[in-house]
Amino acid sequence: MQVAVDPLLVVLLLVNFFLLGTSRLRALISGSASQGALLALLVLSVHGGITLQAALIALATIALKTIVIPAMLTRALRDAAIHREIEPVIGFVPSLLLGGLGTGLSLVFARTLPLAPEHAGSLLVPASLATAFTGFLLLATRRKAITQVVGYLALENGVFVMGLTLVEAMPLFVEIGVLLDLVVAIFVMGIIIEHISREFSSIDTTRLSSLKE
Amino acid sequence: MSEALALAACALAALSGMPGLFLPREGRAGERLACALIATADAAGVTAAVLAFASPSPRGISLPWAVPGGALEVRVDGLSAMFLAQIFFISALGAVYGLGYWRQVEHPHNGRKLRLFYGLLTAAMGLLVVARNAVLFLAGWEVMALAAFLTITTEDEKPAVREVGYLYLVATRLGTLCLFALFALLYGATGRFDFDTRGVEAGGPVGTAIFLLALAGFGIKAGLMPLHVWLPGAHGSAPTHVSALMSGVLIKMGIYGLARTAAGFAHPPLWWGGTLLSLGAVSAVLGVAFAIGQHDLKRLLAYHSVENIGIICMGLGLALLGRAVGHPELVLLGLAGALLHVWNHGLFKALLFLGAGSVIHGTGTRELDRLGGLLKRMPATALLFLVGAVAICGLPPLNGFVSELFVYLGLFQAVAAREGRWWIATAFAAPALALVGALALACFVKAFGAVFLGEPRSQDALRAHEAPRTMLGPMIALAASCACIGLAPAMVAPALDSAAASWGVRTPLASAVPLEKITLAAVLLLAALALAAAALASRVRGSSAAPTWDCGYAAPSARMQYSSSSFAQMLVGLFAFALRPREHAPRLAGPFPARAAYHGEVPDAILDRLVLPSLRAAGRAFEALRFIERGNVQAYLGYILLTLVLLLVWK
Amino acid sequence: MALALVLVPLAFAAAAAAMPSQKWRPWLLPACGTVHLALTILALGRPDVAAIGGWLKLDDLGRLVLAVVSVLFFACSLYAPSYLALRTERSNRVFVPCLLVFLAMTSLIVESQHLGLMWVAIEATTLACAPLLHFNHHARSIEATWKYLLIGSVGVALALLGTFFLAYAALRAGLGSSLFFADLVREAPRLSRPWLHAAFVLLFVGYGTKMGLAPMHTWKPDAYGEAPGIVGTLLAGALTSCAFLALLRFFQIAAAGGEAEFARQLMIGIGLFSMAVAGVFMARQRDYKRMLAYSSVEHMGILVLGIGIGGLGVFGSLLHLVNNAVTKGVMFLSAGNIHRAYGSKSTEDVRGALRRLPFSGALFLAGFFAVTGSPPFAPFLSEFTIVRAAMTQGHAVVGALFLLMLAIVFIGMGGAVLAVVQGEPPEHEPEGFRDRLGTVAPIALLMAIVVLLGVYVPPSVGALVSNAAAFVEGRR
Amino acid sequence: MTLRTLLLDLAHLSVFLLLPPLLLGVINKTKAAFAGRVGPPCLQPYYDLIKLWRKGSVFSTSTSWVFKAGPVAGVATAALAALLLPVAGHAPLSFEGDAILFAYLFALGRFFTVAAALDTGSAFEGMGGAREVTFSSLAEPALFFGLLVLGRLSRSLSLGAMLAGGNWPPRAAASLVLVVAALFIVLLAENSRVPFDDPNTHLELTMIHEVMVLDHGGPALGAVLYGASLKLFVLAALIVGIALRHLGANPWIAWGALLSGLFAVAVGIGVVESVMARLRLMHVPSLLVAACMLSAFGIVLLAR
Repeated sequence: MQVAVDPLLVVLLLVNFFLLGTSRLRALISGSASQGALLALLVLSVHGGITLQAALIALATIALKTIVIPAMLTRALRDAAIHREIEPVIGFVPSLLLGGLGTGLSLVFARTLPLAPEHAGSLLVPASLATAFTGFLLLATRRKAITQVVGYLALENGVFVMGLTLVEAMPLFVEIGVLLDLVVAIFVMGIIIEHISREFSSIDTTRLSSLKE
Repeated sequence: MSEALALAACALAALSGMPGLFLPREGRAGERLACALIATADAAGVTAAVLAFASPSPRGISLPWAVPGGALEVRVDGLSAMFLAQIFFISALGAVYGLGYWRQVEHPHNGRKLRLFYGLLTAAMGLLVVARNAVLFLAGWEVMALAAFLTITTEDEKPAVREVGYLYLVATRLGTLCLFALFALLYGATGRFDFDTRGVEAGGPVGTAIFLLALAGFGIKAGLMPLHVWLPGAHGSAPTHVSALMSGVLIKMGIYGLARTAAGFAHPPLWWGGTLLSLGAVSAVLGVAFAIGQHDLKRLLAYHSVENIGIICMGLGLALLGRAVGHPELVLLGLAGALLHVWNHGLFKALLFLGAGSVIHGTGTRELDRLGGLLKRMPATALLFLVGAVAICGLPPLNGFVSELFVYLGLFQAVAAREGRWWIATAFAAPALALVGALALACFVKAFGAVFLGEPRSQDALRAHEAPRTMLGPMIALAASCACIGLAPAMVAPALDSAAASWGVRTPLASAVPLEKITLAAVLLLAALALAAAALASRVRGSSAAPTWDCGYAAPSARMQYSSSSFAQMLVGLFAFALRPREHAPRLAGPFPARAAYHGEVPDAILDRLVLPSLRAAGRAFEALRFIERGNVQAYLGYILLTLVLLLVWK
Repeated sequence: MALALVLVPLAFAAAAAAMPSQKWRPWLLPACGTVHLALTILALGRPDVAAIGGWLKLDDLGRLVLAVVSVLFFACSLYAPSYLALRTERSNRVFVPCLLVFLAMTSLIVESQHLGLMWVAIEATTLACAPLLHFNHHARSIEATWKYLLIGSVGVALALLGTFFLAYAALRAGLGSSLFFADLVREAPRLSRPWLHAAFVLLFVGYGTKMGLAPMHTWKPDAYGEAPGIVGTLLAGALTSCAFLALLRFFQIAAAGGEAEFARQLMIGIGLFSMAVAGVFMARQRDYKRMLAYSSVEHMGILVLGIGIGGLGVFGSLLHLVNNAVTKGVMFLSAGNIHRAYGSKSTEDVRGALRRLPFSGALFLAGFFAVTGSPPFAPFLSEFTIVRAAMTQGHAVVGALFLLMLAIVFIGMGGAVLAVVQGEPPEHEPEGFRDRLGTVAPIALLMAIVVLLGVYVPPSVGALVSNAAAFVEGRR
Repeated sequence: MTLRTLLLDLAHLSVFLLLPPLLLGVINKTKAAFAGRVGPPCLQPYYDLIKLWRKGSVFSTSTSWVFKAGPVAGVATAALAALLLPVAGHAPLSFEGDAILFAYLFALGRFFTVAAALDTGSAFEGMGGAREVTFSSLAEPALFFGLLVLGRLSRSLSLGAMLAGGNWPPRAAASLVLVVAALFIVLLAENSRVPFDDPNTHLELTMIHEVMVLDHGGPALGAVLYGASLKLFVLAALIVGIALRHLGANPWIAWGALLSGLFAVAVGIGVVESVMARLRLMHVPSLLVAACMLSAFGIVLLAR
């Protein structure tokens, strides 16, 4: 199963670029959902077999990241009645370029970090960093609240990939706790987005700038 | 013994305002009780000082105190006792004066608050002069600063009072922060938390830093030019008996700090004393020059505090010079001059402020150009104010002359030094002091003349009434003290000897200064005056009266009198390079010019042209930096990313 | 005992959620606060408090922070019923349980010895605070909540990444991946240095965001500005202390792992930078609640600066943790009262608080003096200790800059505070709010603590702090 | 106190109290001589004073006791200052620091003279007072620089030592010349003589001293005039004392030298007043600053 890890990570990186390049919000949510599925597969393949813990985590990941959260986001999208991310702070092409740069930097940076023998040559660390970076980029350059939530999800996914290397360190209940926190966070964000769209008739977060110096 | 008494006095003074808070707001019981308490406390404090003069205890009290770095170390030596006596003496007189000046029935909103913080202020000052531990000292220091702030802003409904309060608060805080650094450095160098500087090399970087920090930190409190910017406003705006306490006592705490810190350095470099001497001279000359330009009686008095602090610093600088060149008599004369002037200034400045308070009480104004002719309406106040004015000019036979004489003697001794060339650098000081004396005379003739002599310039002055006995009593006590020290300086010599012992000077003052000759000269002067007065009186009895001749002008009016501004105009013009006066002089043209009025004022040049503009510039620069928080969450997230990347790249 | 500290507030939270009465629900807060305080005192009295096989354990640092959190929550819980009685127009059905969950989660942070578990608890506090911030339900509070949530979550996500890096550092060193604090400290010298280094940076930025160190502080003014006073108190006093505790845990690991020099430099740099940023934004600040937020940024800077200086500085910093938390309570709660009485947060509208609210105004003013480090209030002792540490341990320039920043902050803050408390109050009175026992006594209680700690540090408190300092420095 | 010192003191007192008006007479006589007139007799000032003392007085309704205190202080302070001046190495009152008292006594007199002027409420007298205090503040440093030179040379702050001939180094002579010159200027300024003020002018707007005493009449004016002459006499005696300080301790020689020196000074003043015009008021400060510079330079010379 270990052999599947790197191909899966490459797909994950491709999805990152998809997230950076698309302007349609529905596609963005789908991309995020697919990342959830990829993560579940990665859990199984990294653990090198279907243990009870791996299965539970994979199941929870699929359930939450591919089904529950995208559903919540889709609902929020429907309520806000918008479809596209127009005029991001940084355009789509530059975003893609930056994303590429970030991925490259992640590869470079990851080389400075010595890997344990069992992960030698693996893409786990660079992919983790690149995904986190992508998430950050979405957060910092997109205007729509929903896109930012997707960015946050991508950031979490990157962290999650890093966590894949640490099976013993994170016992099951901590792992579940992390996932639970994520869901609650997205849930709360969803509620706030609902309030934003009601109060401001838009989910453009650059309009949220009455609190400033 | 004296330590315990001093601490008890502090505690009692701190609590003096408390009972009033629980008594009815309208009654007089609260203020009387507070006054009685603080008077008791002050009696105890003065007794403690006197005991310490008689037999300074070698050990003091030392108890553990459960705060980091703190210890309850208290000791009253001669130096402490000098200040202790002054604090409690003037505080008591101020409290009595307050009974008449700030009556609870007239100030129901802030009277209780004022008395509470007045007591606290007294206690904090008492504590800081006996404290021998840095934390305890700083606690006393800052409580004093805050209590003073709260008394200055007693009438915080007035915008001007709020402004000066803020300025004072900022200035005093800057000074306190310097002291933080000072004590931290001392601790680093000696490992101890007292004023003991043994082991610190005076000429080394730490010693230099300590001296400069002390100069800045204590100099701000003392109001040494150019760190005086808070002082004129604060003294002008506080209730007058608080001004008296501040000007007479509070700013001296800066002097105490300087004297106490310097006492530890047995071999200071020459430039320490030189710096202090020069700063003192600058402060004295410019202080009095600014004073001459003022229209506001209390501001005028406040600038004289800057002047007198300058004189005191000259004395201290002289003492340091004496140490640097190994000339013990110079140390004695400088220190005795400085410390006696501390007392003297406390006495006559408090007297003058209380006199000004009586004028405000009787007329409702403190504008010199609205007063005049009060001598006939407030004869007692006028006489007492005159005593203060003569004393502050350093004229015989009053106390100001004695302390200035000590400083002069020291300055002449310095110039007469046999070895080295350093003395030439001190040669400017005695003439500067003479200039200061002459200018102070000009200023106080102007003030006394504008307020008490001639004809009333306004209805307020016309309707003036004499102050009640509660206000006159303290003034009489102060005037009597001024006369006592002036006539019999030998009385205070033991106190000065005891204080000089804190600096390691063992020579008695009487061996360096002809104290009994001063008494003789003063008595002769009084006799000559009395003789001349009697002679003239015998000739002019039963003479007739007529309006002022005024070169034959037929219809003189009060508005034609020389005003205080016109009196000062020439001198202000001479010092215009430093004072930067503002004048609004109309240009008169044509045969029938329109009605015009001249107006001139001397604002504080350092405050208005240096401090405030730089603060405003800093404020603008800070506002320009606000673009980094424009409310854009994307940018905020970008900052985090940027920080992360930078930190990962760095190292 | 260890478990009870977490479970009791959770149980109260469940009860509050289930309770139907809007009127009586707030009274669960003082009840829980009292019980929690009692439990804390009991726990502090015992030498060893642990549960679930070492997952929860009260170590010396934990004891200190737990005491702070518990006292602060107690004071807030006393204040809450009177405050919520004034806010009958808003349902407190979410508010009260969230406060209780917040207490449970902070207790969990303090006690957890597993860094993953600690992370979960910290993220949980972030989420529990969101509804608290959102209590007012107007546009500005929505905005503040959104920013708080997004920035806070991102920061905490970075911290999780850092935590994983740390675990990987152990894995790389062949130590097996454990996230138990004690294991990591013990094995720290053998950890993989590059991983440790990167992990510390990530954790510093992550938990630094939570603490509100500049330049990650940007959520703070918005959140503190819009939060009810009681929430501001808990955020500025309790939550930041917990985030600081998390930071210290990783600092200990990094220091044990040979990264001490780097960590100290970073802390000194960021500490001074935070103070500078706070100073810049406090100058001419017209919103007194935002001003308090910047004051919090400043004090977070002081905390990490003290740690960065080390030695006596650590003691000073931990003492300051206590002092800052309690003083912030005074400031936020009294500012809340003033806000209520004037209906404005701008110093242009709010004048004469000393007259309209003699007690709150005086406490606000005293709190200002205290928070800026004036004797005889407690923060003076800690700030002075830090200066002393800087000057005696070869950081004279740092000490001088520290004092300069304190001066700038004082000037800025003084302007705003004096504008609020002095002068004649305006005619307009929106709600006729006046000081009353319920809204003043808790603040006075906190103020009493500030004064007490300023003139006398009881041996028990002193021991608590010095034990924690010894623990942080690895001497215990 | 021996009988001899008592007698000496009495002689000292009587000379200093009785002779001052004569000095004014000498000055006037000199001026008259320069103008080619006979002039009033040298004793004329005495006749004036006696006449004034016998007159009745009128006091302004604006004034108070301060108005009368002016002349009293003027006479009393100058008289006491006279006691401080040593002649033949002996002064009736002498102690370390008496030089300061000497200077400050005149200041005390000035305080009350100016206060008396302000007491009238007259614009003219206020103006005179303002000028008086302005110019004397500038004269004061010049006097003190001079005292410093003497103080350094004699290592004392007592006029007794300063005016007693010691073994001063020869290079001190240059300094002393400068000091005497500066003090002469101070003397002219302090006593409101030409070129600072013209005692004979009739235009109040240009006066200094005279305008301050416009309202004094009769005995009070007499006291003012007497006090002024006393002040002139004492200051002139100081200058003479400096110039002729090495004439030794023999009382007869010393007194003789002093009196002839005073005569010379009076003639000198008369000459100055005859050959110079009054300065414009705005130039007065420059001259006084120049006097300061002179005596300050005297100090600098000593630092060689």
